Amino acid sequence: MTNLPDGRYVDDTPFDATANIQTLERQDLDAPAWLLVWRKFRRHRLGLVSGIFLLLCYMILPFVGFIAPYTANERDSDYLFAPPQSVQWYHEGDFIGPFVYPTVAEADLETFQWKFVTDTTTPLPLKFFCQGESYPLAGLIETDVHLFCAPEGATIFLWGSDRLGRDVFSRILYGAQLSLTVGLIGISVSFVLGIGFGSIAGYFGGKIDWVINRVIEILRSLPELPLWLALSAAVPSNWGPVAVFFIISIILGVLDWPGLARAVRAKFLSLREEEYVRAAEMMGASSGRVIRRHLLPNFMSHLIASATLSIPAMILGETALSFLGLGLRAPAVSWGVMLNDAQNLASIEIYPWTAIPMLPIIVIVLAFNFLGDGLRDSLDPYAD
Amino acid sequence: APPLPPLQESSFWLQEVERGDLPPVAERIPTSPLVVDLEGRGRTPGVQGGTLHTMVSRSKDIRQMVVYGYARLVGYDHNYQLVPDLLLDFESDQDKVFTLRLRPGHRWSDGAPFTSADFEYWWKNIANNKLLSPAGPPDFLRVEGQMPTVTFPDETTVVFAWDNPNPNFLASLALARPPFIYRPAHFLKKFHADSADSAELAAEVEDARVKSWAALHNKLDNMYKFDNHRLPTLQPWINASSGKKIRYNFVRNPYFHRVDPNGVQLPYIDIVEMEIVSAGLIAAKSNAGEADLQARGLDFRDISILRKGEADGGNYKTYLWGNAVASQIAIYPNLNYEDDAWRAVLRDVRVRRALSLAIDRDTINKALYFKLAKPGAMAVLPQSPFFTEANRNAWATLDPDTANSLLDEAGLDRRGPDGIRLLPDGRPMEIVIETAGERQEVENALQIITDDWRNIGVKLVMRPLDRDILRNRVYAGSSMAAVWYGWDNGIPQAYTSPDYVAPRQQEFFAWPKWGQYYQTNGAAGEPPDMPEAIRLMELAHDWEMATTTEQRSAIWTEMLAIHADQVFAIGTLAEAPQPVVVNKALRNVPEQALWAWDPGAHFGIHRIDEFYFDPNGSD
Amino acid sequence: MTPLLSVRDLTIGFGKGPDVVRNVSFDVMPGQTLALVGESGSGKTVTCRGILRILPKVAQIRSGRIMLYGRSGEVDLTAISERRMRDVRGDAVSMIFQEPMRSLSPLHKIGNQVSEVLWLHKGASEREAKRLVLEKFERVGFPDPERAYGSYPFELSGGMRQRAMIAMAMVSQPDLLIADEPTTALDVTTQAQVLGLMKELQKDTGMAMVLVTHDLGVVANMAEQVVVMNKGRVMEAGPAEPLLNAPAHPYTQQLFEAAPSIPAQPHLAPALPEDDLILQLRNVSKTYRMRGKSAWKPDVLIHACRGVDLNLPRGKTLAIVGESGSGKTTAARIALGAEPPDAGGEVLFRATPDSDPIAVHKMDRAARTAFQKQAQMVFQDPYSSLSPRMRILGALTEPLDIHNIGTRSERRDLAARRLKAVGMNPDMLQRYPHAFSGGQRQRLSIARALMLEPALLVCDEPTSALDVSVQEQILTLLEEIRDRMNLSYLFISHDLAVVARIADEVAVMRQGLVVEQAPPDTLFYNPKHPYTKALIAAQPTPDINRPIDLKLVAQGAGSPDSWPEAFRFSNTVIPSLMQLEPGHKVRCHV
Amino acid sequence: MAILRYAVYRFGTMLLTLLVVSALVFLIINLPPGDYLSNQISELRASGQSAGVAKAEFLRAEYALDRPLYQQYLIWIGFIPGPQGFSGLIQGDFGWSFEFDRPVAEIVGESLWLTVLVNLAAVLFVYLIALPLGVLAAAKSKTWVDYTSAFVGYLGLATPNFLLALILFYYGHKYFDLPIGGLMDPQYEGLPMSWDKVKSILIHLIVPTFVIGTSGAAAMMQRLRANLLDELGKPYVETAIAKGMSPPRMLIKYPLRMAFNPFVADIGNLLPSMISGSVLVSVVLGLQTIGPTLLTALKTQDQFLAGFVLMFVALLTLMGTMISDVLLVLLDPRIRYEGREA
Ligand SMILES: Nc1ncnc2c1ncn2[C@@H]1O[C@H](COP(=O)(O)OP(=O)(O)OP(=O)(O)O)[C@@H](O)[C@H]1O
Ligand SMILES: Nc1ncnc2c1ncn2[C@@H]1O[C@H](COP(=O)(O)OP(=O)(O)OP(=O)(O)O)[C@@H](O)[C@H]1O
Ligand SMILES: [Mg+2]
Ligand SMILES: [Mg+2]
Ligand code: NI
Repeated sequence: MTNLPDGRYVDDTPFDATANIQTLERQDLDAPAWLLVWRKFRRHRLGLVSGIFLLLCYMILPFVGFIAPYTANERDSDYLFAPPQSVQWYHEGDFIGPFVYPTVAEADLETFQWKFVTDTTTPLPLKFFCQGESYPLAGLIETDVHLFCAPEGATIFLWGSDRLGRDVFSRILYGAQLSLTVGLIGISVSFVLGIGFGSIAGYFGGKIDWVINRVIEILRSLPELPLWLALSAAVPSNWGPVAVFFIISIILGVLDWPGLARAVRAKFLSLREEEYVRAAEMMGASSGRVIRRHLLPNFMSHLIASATLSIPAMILGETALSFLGLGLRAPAVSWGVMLNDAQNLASIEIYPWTAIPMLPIIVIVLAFNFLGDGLRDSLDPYAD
Repeated sequence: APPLPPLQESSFWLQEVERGDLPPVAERIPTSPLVVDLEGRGRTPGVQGGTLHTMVSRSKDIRQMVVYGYARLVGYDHNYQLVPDLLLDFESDQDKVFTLRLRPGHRWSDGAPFTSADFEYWWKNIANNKLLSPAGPPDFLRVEGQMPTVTFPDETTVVFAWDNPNPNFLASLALARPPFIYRPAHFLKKFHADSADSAELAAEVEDARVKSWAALHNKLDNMYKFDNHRLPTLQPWINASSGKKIRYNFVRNPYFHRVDPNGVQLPYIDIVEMEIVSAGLIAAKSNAGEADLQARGLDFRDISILRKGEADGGNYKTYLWGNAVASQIAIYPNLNYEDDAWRAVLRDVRVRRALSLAIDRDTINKALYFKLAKPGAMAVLPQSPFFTEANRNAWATLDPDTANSLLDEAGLDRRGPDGIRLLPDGRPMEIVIETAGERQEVENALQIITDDWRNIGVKLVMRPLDRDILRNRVYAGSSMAAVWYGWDNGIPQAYTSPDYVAPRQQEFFAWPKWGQYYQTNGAAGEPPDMPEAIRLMELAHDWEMATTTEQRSAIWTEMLAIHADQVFAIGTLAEAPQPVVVNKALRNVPEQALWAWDPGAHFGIHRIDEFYFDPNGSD
Repeated sequence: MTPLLSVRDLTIGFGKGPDVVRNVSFDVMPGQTLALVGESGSGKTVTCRGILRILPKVAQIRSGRIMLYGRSGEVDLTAISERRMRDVRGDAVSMIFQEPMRSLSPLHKIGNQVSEVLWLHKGASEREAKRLVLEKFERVGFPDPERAYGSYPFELSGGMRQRAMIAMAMVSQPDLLIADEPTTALDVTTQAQVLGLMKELQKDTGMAMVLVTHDLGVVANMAEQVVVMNKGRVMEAGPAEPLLNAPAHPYTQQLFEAAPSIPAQPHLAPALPEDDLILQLRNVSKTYRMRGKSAWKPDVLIHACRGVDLNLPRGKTLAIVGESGSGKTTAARIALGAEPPDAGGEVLFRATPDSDPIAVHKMDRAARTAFQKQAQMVFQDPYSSLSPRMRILGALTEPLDIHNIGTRSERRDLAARRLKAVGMNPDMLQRYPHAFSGGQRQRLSIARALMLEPALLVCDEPTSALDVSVQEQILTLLEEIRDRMNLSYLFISHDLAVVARIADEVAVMRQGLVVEQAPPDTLFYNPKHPYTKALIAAQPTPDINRPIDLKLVAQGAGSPDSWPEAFRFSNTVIPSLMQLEPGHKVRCHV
Repeated sequence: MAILRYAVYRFGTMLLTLLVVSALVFLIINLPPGDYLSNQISELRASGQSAGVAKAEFLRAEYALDRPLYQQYLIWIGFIPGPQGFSGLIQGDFGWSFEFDRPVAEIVGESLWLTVLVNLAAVLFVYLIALPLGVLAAAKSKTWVDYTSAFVGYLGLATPNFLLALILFYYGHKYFDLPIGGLMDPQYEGLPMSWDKVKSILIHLIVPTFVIGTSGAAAMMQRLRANLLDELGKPYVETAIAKGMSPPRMLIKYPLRMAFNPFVADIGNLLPSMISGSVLVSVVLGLQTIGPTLLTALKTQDQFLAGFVLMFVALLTLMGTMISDVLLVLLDPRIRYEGREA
């Protein structure tokens, strides 16, 4: 560098006025939008872990029968309210592989609880790839092979058993099949409708908005209870609980959209005044395009958060209507049904393991939350 | 009558008495009060005072105070014998003429005398008033279509007379929900068009925002609902709360007619505080020691938590009483089901027997009742003279093989690919059982029965409904089978009307339409068309005509045998323990007893007015 | 003498990328002005933001020290806690952001946002603050400060918003004012007024100033010190006088050469042909309704445009210049059908010489789509007109996508080419709009408008944020396209030199009215209207020896009532536009 | 002025909608076959209680249940005179509850203030908890504050209300001596308001508020956080920082206001959804709110009672949406409800 006598500083590295045009990296430019999002998402560790976890959860759904030592409604009337059993590895200091100690239940007529006495002298090793009750693998192949089962003369209630002597662990696995699928239908229906009507109302405003808003208002002020009452009397009696629940969750979704629609509409009413929306319109973008490409992405965070939030409601909602006979009920197994059974003081105070289904719900919901958060972050232009 | 013991003034009303607002106790009780025999029943005399807390789940349940209080003209004693209570005594002439004698000097809770005029007012101005009772006097007074002649010879005598016997008359008066054949005339007259000043009445009608005097009268005249605190009563406690509340207070009736041998006027307890609590919280609140006497809303499954509360230093004990319903969980195949093919199947006694035989009652007992209930068919309990082991065990021991062959015999021998039997028309044998989704036991039991029935090729589909919806569906014949309790009265005596074991009541879910037919005199429903049912009808009628206990007993025995043989309802378990939470300081509560609605009025038969708080506190 | 601010070896980078500012050092003396000039995208804004530590989350100050010797002694702005930084911001050092349209909260009234500074740092009461703010508003040239105080940002013109921003930075009388291109959106008279105000403040309070600008004329008139930046590095720095007179660094030289100016000699051009008009505005007026101050006050009517008549012949450039807030943008938007004119106005567009004109203000859907393919707009505020969640690639290809032109890769290639044409690097295609410098965004906006190769382009101050060399490049590009494809421009600008260079005809607007209209040479050498005269006088030149008298110029033509009788107009009496000579119209009474 | 005009216009629309809703409500209530009285009559007749039958028959005529449906509707609203002249909703006569045997106004009046109280407490709880936490979670996103609040929120969401109530009651009673159920200590019942009574009510409200409020709070918190995070990168936030605002103050004044838009839109739903959401909670917690009353009224087809409660909820909903529409305009001055030429 040079310092001129008049106090000037002049840079003296060679100057090339045209140096700024570099060659462009093709492969990066070719990347489709989802790949870019994915690349960003990959860096969000919690989101990634959650995503993988959820993927795994959904992938094992068809094979829960194999993993669960018992089937969903298998009862062992000798072990009612059995507490969780632990799998041991060492017996009196010796390693003998995974085993359990046998237990015997006694009725205690003073406390009215079952007392379980563990016989710690005879370790019984677990069996693997063993035969148990038969179940349809992936919904198709009838088989009776389980990953592990209780040894003869003992039980393997990893998370205890319930009032009828059913294995909580196995039931949670089976419950996932319903809890992780059917309830989400409602969310989808309500989101499709909510976003659809909300964006139309918000973007177009005026008459369409007026009409949609009146529909929303009317839908919202109309009572749902009588509808359920009527439905509960009208559903054909030989429908299985799952079929009934399926219909219900769709109806739930159909009734649920106005809230979301209002939120979408309000946001769009404001967003549509943004300059970039004007710009898109002036380029000739169709309304659908403006909504999809310009408005929705700017409301994505809210939508993602809302979707995550609906999940526990839908998982639990399956039993909310059971007092009207419309909820999911035995013999169908779901987490909501299991929790419904646990709704009494004894389950909290004496048999806390019957309330274990809360855990998978929370874990799943948190996983969805982190996944959503990761997704949000990878869509956020400011977080790079 | 034995001489009256010296009477003691209650401290609760002492102030009022001293102020002169209330006469002293001697003037308040009848000249010949009911002196209760405590020692004879192993009870101890107590002291007055204290507040008893208890809970119910709906605000209309404050009428439980009329039930628990159990002051009846005649009532059951602990041996289920009818004894005079409000009445000094009664006479029955071949069940045709009943002479009821009142206690001289007996007063309503507001101090007005309780006399035959109160009966007369009811009979003439209410039962026979076209506006208040357009259909005339209540049905239990109708014998072979004829109403009694009712006379009121003097202040303390009322006579009901028929040409034919009315054996049910006295028992009706002792019901948990009795027909009040007397009303506080001095109070109600002010609101009756026959007696009141029409201008004043019009003003009252206006005030109450009702549309006619009859509506007003109806509104005020609620002896059973017990929600009008102005209405005088004869019960041990009077309602001291007006309006809709969360807690209702009932204070001792200063004119109550019972006294203990020491001259202490009953009830011992000054105040009963009844709290409206959600059904699901009753156990939690009991566990927290917020109830002094509680059985309603508690269930077998709550015992463990109650016991735990006791062990953790609770101020209560949990007694286990026996439940008097004939079956805790009973399945009623609907013999009036609207589907023809199914109805034919359900009407086949072999099918019902097979279904009953396939149920593993011991497992249910173990899973739900700690093996403490008695497995068996729907039959009366040992406390009833008509109890037999044979009836209890009829078609109720686990025997899937016999069940299978019975079904095969019944023409249901074809099976579908999944092993489910097929009806003659080819439909699978899926029995849809509807329940009032309120009790988890039912759901659990049905879960077990589902497995049991699967063994005999029958598929059970459970469908929980709202209680009211369930009832309407059953009554309409659109429900294939339903679950409910067994007969409320599992301990019938010879004098108990056998209405409820005959096809006379739609409330017995196996024959809703036959019941309606009888109850509506043929206006609705359909007449019984199965020989056994027709026989039951005849027997019920015979019982009404019978004149001796022996005849009635024989009729009862035969009817119960028909039920045992025909399995109209499939019973599972009976006599499950009913937890009763009792404050440790509360005395005279029997440790062993039956929890029954009728006869018994729950606590009523155990004379809750004799319970007292031991001033020395808990033992 | 100790400097007020001393920046040493400042290096800033984004994420894992290379440094965008490298080893920048400079000192600012109290009471003096340091001008930061340089190429668009060279890191001027980033440097300024670095001083106040208002950088995007992903940016890091990689090295360097920033010392402030202010009221509270010596502090190292890179090291102090966030808490103490808060006291510095807005109080000791305040900043005017480059893009005022985006930098104001859309939901709060201007007055509220501006007075907030006073509440925060001076603990002023609401009334007191309002008084001070209104005073400042008056000084920055708001014709109606009260209205501005109660307006929302979207109700103001670009220049007005910028002035609000300036007022916000100056009300608290900071020690140091960092002004990032504070006058880009202002017409020259207003600019003069604002600059004058700044100078005055400097004199009164000893305020120092870092002035980022691309306008060498402004540098010449304002700065004591100059720092020239290119590609994140300081090319040349030193006192203004020698640097302007004899630039030493080749980049500086190149920069100065590129500066446009109003040509010295008029060569009178013939009046424009009036036969093949691509766009015609006939008697276009626009009245906005501003919500009353409270629910009970009646709405205020604002006449943004009043009876504007403009004709744009095919292949020509019609420039609009005029006072900030005079309705230029409004007229442009109406011309493109983005807003309907008041009843009675007509906008006619002829796609080809022989087709029937379509009425832009009442088109059906199909006509609109066809029209939009032909007519594009470069927005005054490029930042707002780019969806914040759409990558630039998406934004650039969107017009093609909409009109279904080309395949995916063709579109992408075209986007890359256009980007290169406006002097930017195609590897930026995957960035989001916020990750650009102000000038880069402006170029993006131009690139996007050119994607469809339209027949009519409305440019609303397309080069205001560009340094002269890039501006030169862009203007050349525009001219080249015009000549190649017979494109027509409606060109709004406040830079008369640019207008002189590109326009075939110029309309001068004031208060919603066109006051004078003529070919540029006629206009610049024979201005008739007092406002036009004032405008031309106010144009700063990059010659440090010929400073303009900011005070004098700032008065501009003054308010219309102070004009000679012939030109005077009021709200009710408006003289009509008279043709003085062929192609030269002036609004006057004859 | 424009806002005032809009508000008036919106109010008119509301009345119109209310009318439509009232017709629909009436229709829905009358959809199940029969009515309370005829059901009651057949039941009473069946069980031989003829006294009741008469009363029911007599009420039937009195309340015009023997007229055609559309007339019943008009009488109910008060457009045409009933047997006793004009006495419909618009005349302030809410009808008669057959089930409770009392005027509807009397029954509803009691539980109405309780409903409003419980729900207001819940709404307050939602705002008091969710607002600061949501802002905090956004400001400190990806820190333990964020994670903890999300976890607690989802815990509340993922626990069935009744179970949550039971747990809170049980342990609250055991360790903090909180009351189980009820709305105040018995000694205060029927007494005029006093400080002690208020305290007692507040203590009793802890668990119900928590139970009803958690799901709302969690939902609001998470969505607020997401919306706020979106705003935090915007340039106007930088401007605010450049002014030297403290982060909390800045967050609350600028981004929060932007992020609030979807919530303002949902104000209309807040109260009604809490009311219907609290039906079940009230049923299980034994709160004497309007929810359980509605449920029984519907089940027993106690039509005037059900109708009134439903109309009340509808009115709340409609007022809510109206308020939210007006608030939206106030919140965001750019919002216009005019249509755009598509
Ligand atoms: N968030 C960001 N992420 C990555 N690069 C950025 C980001 N913001 C700015 N840049 C880059 O940093 C460089 C310097 O930007 P800066 O805004 O300082 O330019 P400038 O000198 O102010 O230009 P102009 O005169 O156009 O405003 C530019 O090349 C720009 O693309
Ligand atoms: N949406 C609106 N609501 C109310 N007033 C508006 C609105 N848009 C513009 N205006 C007003 O209209 C007038 C003209 O604005 P316009 O944007 O056309 O000015 P301009 O000539 O482009 O100014 P600049 O050079 O500062 O951008 C201004 O007074 C402005 O406040
Ligand atoms: Mg810049
Ligand atoms: Mg403009
Ligand atoms: Ni108490």
